[in-house]
Amino acid sequence: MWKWLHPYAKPEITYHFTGKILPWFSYLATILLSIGIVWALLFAPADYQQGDSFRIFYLHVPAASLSMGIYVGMATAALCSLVWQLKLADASAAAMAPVGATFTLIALITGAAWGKPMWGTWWIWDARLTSELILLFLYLGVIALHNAFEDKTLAGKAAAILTLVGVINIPIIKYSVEWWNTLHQGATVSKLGKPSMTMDMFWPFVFCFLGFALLVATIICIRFRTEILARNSMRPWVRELVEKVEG
Amino acid sequence: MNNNNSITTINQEKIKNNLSYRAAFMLILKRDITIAFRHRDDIINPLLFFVIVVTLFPLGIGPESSTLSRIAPGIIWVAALLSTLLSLDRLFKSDHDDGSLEQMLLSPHPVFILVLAKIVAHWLLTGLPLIFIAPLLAVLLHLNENSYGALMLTLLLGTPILSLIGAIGVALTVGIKKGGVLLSLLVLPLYIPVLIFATSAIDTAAMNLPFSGQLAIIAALFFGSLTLAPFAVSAALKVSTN
Amino acid sequence: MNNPEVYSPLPLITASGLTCIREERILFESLDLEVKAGDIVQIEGPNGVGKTSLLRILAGLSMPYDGDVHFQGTSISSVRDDFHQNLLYLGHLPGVKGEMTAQENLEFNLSMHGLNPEYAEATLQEVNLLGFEDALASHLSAGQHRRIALAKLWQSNAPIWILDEPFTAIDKLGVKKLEQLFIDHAKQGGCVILTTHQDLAIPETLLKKVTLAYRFY
Amino acid sequence: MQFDSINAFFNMGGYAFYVWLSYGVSTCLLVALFFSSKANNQKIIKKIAQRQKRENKLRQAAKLQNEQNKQNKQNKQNEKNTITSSEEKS
Repeated sequence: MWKWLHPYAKPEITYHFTGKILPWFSYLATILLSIGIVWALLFAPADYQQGDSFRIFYLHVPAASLSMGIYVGMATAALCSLVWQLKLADASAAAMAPVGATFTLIALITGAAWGKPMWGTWWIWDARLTSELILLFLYLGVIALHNAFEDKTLAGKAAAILTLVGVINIPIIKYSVEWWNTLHQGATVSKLGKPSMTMDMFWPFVFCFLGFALLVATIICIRFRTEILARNSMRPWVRELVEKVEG
Repeated sequence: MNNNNSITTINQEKIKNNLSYRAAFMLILKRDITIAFRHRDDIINPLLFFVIVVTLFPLGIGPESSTLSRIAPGIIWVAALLSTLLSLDRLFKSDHDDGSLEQMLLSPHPVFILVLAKIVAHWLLTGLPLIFIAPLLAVLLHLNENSYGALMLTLLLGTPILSLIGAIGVALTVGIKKGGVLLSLLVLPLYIPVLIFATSAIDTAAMNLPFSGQLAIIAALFFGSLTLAPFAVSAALKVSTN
Repeated sequence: MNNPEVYSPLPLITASGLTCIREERILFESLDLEVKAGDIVQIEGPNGVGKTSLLRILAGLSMPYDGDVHFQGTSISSVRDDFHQNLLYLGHLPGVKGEMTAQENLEFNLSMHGLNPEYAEATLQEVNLLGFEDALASHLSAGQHRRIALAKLWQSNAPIWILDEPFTAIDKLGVKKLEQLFIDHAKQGGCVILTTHQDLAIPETLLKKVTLAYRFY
Repeated sequence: MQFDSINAFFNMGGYAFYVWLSYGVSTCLLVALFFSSKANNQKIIKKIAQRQKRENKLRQAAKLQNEQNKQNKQNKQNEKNTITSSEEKS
């Protein structure tokens, strides 16, 4: 089982493999994103209730779901690193953390900007925005732990443990924030619900989502290759590579 | 005294360790408590911090008893959170500095039992005094009469969770020089569910409604972290003493 | 001295292909080591070359970059409790709590390893800490802290001893006594792995030397 | 095209500030993230190259060093045998 995956455990092969797929990711990302954004801004219909402020939806929802997705990706990398002692998994987790944090930040800012015209205040303690904020703290905790250790392998293992502890707590936090929100607020505040999606709203959303997903893949690839170099800087293959590049 | 007779002949049969898990647990617990009582300030400081933080709020927010009693549960619980965080550093720091943490990791007993003993010792020294002093502070904040029971119950079930989850954060940052600030960033987000359910339990108790639902959830969180946290802590300790 | 028991056939500790990397510098690479019952292994090398890291990897305290350590043929990660039952590790830090007296410290150490705490008093005399039994460890000197840690050697029945510079802050007489203890321990089927800068008065038959050297790249 | 004119597009049905704020901030954050990752990549490569140069220098110095003491071992050697040969002659 998984025999085909074994060669990729060696950092050198993974480094060159990611080098090959990186340009593909970046071209696809630019194409899909430009189509999606142009479609969302120019051609998608305005919402009958929220008017044109609805266009932030094409930014907010992909960012929010990607921030969740990246955390789950980081948790699987953490699991591989702790269970099978895969050093590359640590490198990938270290690569994903800042990207996830940036997308959580984007989700928060766009959420607040979208909420302002509807509820009149910038920050609203809506259940999803609050759990997004806590997710940002979890990300910052993982990044801070990665940078706190000098020895990279130690940093990887410690951050892997924290990510796993975090991923267990995310559903608990989401549930408790939902409970807390309904208890204190009551359901008076109209939820930031997804309005019924007509087809001509759905397609730009799909393009935007795929575009952002591929952009995430591109940036993670770049950071992943940097992490591989940083962690294997004493290996001969890295020395030749650097010699070739730097001369 | 020649030293040969005390060394039994060593050959390949392994000498079974006659110390049972319970004895090892009690051994570490007794040692930690005697050490803590040898220099008291480790116990007194977090308590004083708790009292001072709680007295700051009325000075900041104003003395009207109506507002105070409405926000009293939140203040007491946030202060309890912060004072546990303050006292968590003591859990592994001194052992890490004088080498007994290494000896503990190398002992024949499974590490999570020894770690559980240290966390229980920490809870007895910081969590329990917190519970005794909380009603006095509740009086300061004009807490509603019929929510004292809820306050005590939520603290009784909640403070062990704070010690257990905090121990994970402290085990991760014990190897780092300036780990204190990082500890709060790692651990506070994980405390949020306990805070939410505890304060909502006390609020519902104030309205004379049954708060057993929230209490059941806190108990579930407690038993969950009681079983899972020691494993995470022993894994984290193995990483930070690497 | 009773007749030497038949030594365990399997080597006590084998390390295969150990690589250790600290701050992006390779300390040692694919290092093999086999320690059988009755061996005393001295690990030599200038300081900062990775002697302590090697000892910590052998004791299972730290993970090597790759390669594995076996206790009697099986990897230590699978027989962790068994391995630690038969291991005594003494690092740079003595592991002595300042708030407890010398005797309490030793009693705690002995009972943690499943030994009888009553021996604590007698063993303290062995390391000439006579009269310091009930002195708080914080009032004792660093050398005395080391001797409290070393006292475990007299009581321990663990066959494998891994000692990191056991002779630091120990006077001439103490060194002689310890060397004799190592020889007796090796003769009875145990093994000692230690690092020290002094040359050991230990017969060549027992002693094995492993030297680690600086690597430039 | 949903908007009949360019400034209607910029006006975004009255929500111009919020829509352009969120799009602007998101693009800035993403661009910053992208280029900081790229810069990080270059920094690591430079650091490794620099460390390599230092190590080569170190190795050269070490080689030079033991050539020297091989040298002065030789000339001590031949000084000795010149002295011994001069004694035989005299």
